Amino acid sequence: MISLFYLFSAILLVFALGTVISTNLIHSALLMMGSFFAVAGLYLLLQADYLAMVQILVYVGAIAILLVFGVMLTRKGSIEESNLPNRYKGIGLLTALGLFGLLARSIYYTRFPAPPIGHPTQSILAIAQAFLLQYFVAFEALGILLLIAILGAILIGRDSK
Amino acid sequence: MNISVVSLELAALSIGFLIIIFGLIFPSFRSSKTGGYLAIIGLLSMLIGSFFLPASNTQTFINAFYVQDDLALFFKQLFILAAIFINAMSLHYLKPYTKNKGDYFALTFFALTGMMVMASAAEFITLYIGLELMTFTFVLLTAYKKQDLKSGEAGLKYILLSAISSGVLLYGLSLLYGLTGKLDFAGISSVFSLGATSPLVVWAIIMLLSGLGFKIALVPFHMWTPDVYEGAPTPITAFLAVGSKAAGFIAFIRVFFHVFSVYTSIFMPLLITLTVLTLLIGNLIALAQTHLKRFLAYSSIAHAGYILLGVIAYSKLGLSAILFYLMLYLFANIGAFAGVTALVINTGHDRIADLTGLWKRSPFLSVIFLISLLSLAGIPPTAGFIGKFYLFTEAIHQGYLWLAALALGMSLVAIYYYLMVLRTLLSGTNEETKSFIIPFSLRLVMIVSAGMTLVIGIWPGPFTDIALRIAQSFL
Amino acid sequence: MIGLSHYLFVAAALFCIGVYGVLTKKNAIAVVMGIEFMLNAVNINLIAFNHFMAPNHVIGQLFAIFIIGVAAAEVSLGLAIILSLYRQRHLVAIDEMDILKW
Amino acid sequence: MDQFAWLIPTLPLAAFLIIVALTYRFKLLSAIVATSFSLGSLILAISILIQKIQNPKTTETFINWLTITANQQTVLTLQMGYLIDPLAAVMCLIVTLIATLVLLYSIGYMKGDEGFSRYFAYISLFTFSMLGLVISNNYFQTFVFWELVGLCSYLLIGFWFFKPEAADASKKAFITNRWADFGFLVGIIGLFTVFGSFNFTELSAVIGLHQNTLVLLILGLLVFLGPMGKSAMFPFHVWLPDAMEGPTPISALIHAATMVAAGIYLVARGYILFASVDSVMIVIAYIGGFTALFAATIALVQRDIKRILAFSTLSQLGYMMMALGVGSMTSGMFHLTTHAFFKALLFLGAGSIIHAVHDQDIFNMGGLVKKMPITVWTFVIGSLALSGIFPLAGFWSKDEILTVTLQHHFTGLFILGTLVAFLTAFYMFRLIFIALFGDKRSNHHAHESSWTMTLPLLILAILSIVAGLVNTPWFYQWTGMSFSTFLFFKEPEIPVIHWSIAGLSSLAALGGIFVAWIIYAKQHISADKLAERFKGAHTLLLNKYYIDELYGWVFNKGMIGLGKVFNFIDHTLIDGFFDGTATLIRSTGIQLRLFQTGRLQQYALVLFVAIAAMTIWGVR
Repeated sequence: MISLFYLFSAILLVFALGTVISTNLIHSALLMMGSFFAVAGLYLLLQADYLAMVQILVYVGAIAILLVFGVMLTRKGSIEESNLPNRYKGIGLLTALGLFGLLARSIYYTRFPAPPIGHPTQSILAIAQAFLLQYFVAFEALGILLLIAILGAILIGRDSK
Repeated sequence: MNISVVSLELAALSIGFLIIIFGLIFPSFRSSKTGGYLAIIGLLSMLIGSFFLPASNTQTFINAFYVQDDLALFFKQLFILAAIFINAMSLHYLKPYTKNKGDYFALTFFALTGMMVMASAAEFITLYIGLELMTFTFVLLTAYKKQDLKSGEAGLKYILLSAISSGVLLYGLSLLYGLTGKLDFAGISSVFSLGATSPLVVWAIIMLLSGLGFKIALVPFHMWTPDVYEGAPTPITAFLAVGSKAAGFIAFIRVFFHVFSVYTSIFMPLLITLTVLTLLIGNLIALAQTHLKRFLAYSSIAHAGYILLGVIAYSKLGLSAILFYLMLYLFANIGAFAGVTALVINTGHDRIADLTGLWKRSPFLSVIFLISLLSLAGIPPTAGFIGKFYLFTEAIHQGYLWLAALALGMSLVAIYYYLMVLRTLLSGTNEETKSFIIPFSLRLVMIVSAGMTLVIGIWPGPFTDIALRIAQSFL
Repeated sequence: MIGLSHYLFVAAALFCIGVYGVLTKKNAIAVVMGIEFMLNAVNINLIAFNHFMAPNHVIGQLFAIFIIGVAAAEVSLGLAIILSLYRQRHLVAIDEMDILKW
Repeated sequence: MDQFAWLIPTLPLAAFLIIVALTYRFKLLSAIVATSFSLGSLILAISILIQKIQNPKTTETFINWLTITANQQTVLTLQMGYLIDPLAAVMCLIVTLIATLVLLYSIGYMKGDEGFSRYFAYISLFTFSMLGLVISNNYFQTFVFWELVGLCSYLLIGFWFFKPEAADASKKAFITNRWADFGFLVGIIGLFTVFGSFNFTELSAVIGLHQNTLVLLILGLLVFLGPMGKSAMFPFHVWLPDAMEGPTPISALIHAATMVAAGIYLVARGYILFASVDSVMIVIAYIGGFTALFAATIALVQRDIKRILAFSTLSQLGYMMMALGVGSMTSGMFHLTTHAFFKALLFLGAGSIIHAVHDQDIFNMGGLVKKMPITVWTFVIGSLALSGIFPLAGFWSKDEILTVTLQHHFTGLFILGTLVAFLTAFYMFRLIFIALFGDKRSNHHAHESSWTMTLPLLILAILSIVAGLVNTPWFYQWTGMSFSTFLFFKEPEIPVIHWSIAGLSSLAALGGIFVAWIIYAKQHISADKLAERFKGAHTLLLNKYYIDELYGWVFNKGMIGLGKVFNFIDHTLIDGFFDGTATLIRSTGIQLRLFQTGRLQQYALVLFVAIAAMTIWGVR
């Protein structure tokens, strides 16, 4: 368990770092896919099997692929230099590091109460019930939101000429 | 299960889908204004119907995660009202930009649904989804003028920045969930009331402040506003300034008056600092604007600052002052943006300089601008004066004399720039002497909004009563 | 023993990597990638909290699914706009998109 | 009659609405509506005044315009109502009278202007706002109408908006006033927070118990900022001279009865607030005195006829404020009343002259006395009244002020007041000798104006002669009452004449006229009626060339030099301060604006940096 956690975490962070550092957008996209797999691995360790599956299906299967398509469709100039940093490289790094330092410090000093005793619920069934009972409005709204996204992609993405 | 709680949302969705389906069946429907008329009629009947809806804290849908209390109903009516105005403004505005009007009108309904979900949400997941529904629809509407470079750029800025900000908001929410194990407002606040402050609570508060502050254009999370307001189609800018901001405020009110009520000592200094910044930056930069919509964007940022005085006062009267101010802010802003729409329809531009000599060309439009801008500036007998007076009095009453004095001082700066616009409008002559053609629907919007601005200004009693009743039922 | 804090640290690191990507990448698509990292960090947080702090219900996981759904919509809409802008102005570097300013 | 008091402001409002809604296209009809409605108000005001004279009891009626109740407890009540006491009755009369005359005058003056109907609508609205302020029974209503007065003056000063100077002047007037109103509003909200009411009557009952407390000192000074702005006290006076850009009848209205009178009126209305703290009164007195001297010296060196009159108004307002500050409400209000008549007369006369000559520079006029006798001679009457020549109106009110300053042991202010009386006479007769008499200095075709313009001049001239008599011992003996037994603070005073003071002030005024004659008239008119007139004084001075030289030296090096210095201070420092603040704020705005670079990632960067900063501050 412990070694798995470190393995997944290491893959995740290294790949994510690679994604943002690489100057080749294709490499970035592929590294990002890898990191999404690692996230799914972490979910498995946390006994969220369903989430791990959704993660791979949606993030790796849809989002990452969509982004790769985006990369292909908007190609301009050399792909080797398709993902250059902008003028905020230094201050951006500083901000990100500072934010991490502050967050990490806060997490470190937070004493979480002992977890309540309880049995992990059987996720899929419980999730389905929550979806359709307690969170019905949110669920429906999410549906409309996805519809809007499709509509928008058609309305805006379609070549008007 | 209580259907009446979601009846307005259902109605909005049905009309929206109806317009889309009509557009699919009859292609000519999409290019005609019929969809707009259908939308306005539908919205009007929703508005009338909404007054017959039962509203109390016990009106919940399935469980306590979705409530229709007085506050929610009030905001929903505000959103519907704004949507009516926006659709009426759009009827003639859209003509040069797109052949596809039908979907535009339908989209306003989805944005409306998003706002209404936000108004009723008593739990963070629903709130978040409502917020994103609203945002995405607005992105789409912002980028609707496809041939316009500004429109697309505004759309991109809006979606990326709001995604970043909702990333921050979500991180805050995840911390909130981790600290309490709950996501509903009542549950979280009951856990918080047991005590125990950890550094992560502060993080959660700050991240929520920035995520919701983004929607109400709180400095320093305001930077998207001028750009998006300028790029978006003018009626949509009005909807953003009025609807989206009010939706941000309902979330703000619920979260800070309810969820974090035990942590006032933590968030109040932050909120006061941000309010001061908002007042300063909003008003000072507005001075230097040359573009009418950007100018109104900064003015709306400044107004968020004034309204926040009510949150800082943190009392029933403060809340009722906020609600009252949102009402008059709606009418004043709609009046101003309807004026901009008329200007764009007639001249194709919307710089402040384009107003030169307007008095000669269209006295009617000038009077509308005069009333609306004076209300935004807070000069009697317009509604803005009494709204500001109410807010400032309550802030002073709660011991924030210096803050009220600052806000008052900044509203003087504000008067300077509103007068600058009015000066341009009243003075000078334009070589173009063709008088303005203002379509009937737009004219009606202007008359109603300017009329209401004067009515609230001269006879505010009934409106403050409404605001106070709602504030009392909430707190 | 791997505790809650370990996951939180990983999530925080991932969040900040996302922030770095958002702030420093020229290409709009790379910025979208950064945002996805931020959202993933939130999801890790939620599921870790769900597992360690409140195992007897699934709200955290549920929220994560909602976020994934929203993220998918976001990417599609964002990419549509990026494509449309690319066709209009033939550029994807977002720091060159500054018609709207001042 | 009192129950109809609300009609006094309502009639002009009705006129405004009728003009806007119905008669906008029919120019003459608009003018008739405005004038007749204003006349209606005037008749009402007169009858109310008569009734008050018979029975000076205060009547107050109000409705609760806005009540905010939380938990069965009223937390904020805003009233709208009227309070009719001698003060309000007198003020109503002045405002309606001047407004009616100005409206009548404007029919001729504005003939042919394309904004004719708009002009009459604005004036009606302006009169409505001023009257609403006058009859107000609480600070809140006063503030609302106060702002409306400001707004109307913005519209009126900027009536010819197509002239950029007019637009700038109107903006300046409005903004300067707003700075002062800032203090005023904070002050009245403060009064409400401390004492729980906006109502004058309720407040005066409570304030009396808190004499000389710090809180009253602060609130009194804050509230006083409002009158300082409206009545153009130093250093808020910058807007008034610039406000000359509007049509001249507007200036008459603003300078005589509305706008600037509002400040004096408010000090009188809220007198208990100021009078209960000694140091506030001293501040008021000295600001008034300084403004009087400051403006009078600047008036010495002006060339524009309207600007001279404007600075003269400033100076006289300073006089009134000084009178209020030394503790005599009666004399301040008395001077306000008489001043209203002759200042309106002077402005309308100046309007008539400008109308004829089409120029405002006094050195381009001259030789008008034959061409337009009514205008010129009424103007002279006005000037004599303003200078305080016996027995015209100004003599009595000015004398009253000088007397009370001495009685309340403000010897410095007394000397200053006498000096100002001298200067006033000097600059007014400088104007008269240069502009009205003397040779024709430019190619103008002056002619007398039509009867609608000269009739108001005649009426005002008569009033300028007789109005002062209402506060004389003779009038008191004859009728058993006088101005000072009718309108007073605390106790009525029976008018008496202090001949020594009267003699001194008359001497100062005559001296001023004489010096002006020596310097400006003597060189141009060799044998004129005026020389005859001053023959007595003339022969008294044996060595007249020596006196000439001495006066010339004192004047050129002394007073006029001081005038130039003050003019410089006014233009460069004070104007510079107000404009400079505006420029500073504006350039800050322009700098800040550049921060919005349009680059999306910069916006995101600001967001994250802000979060980091907030957590550094928040997480401890």
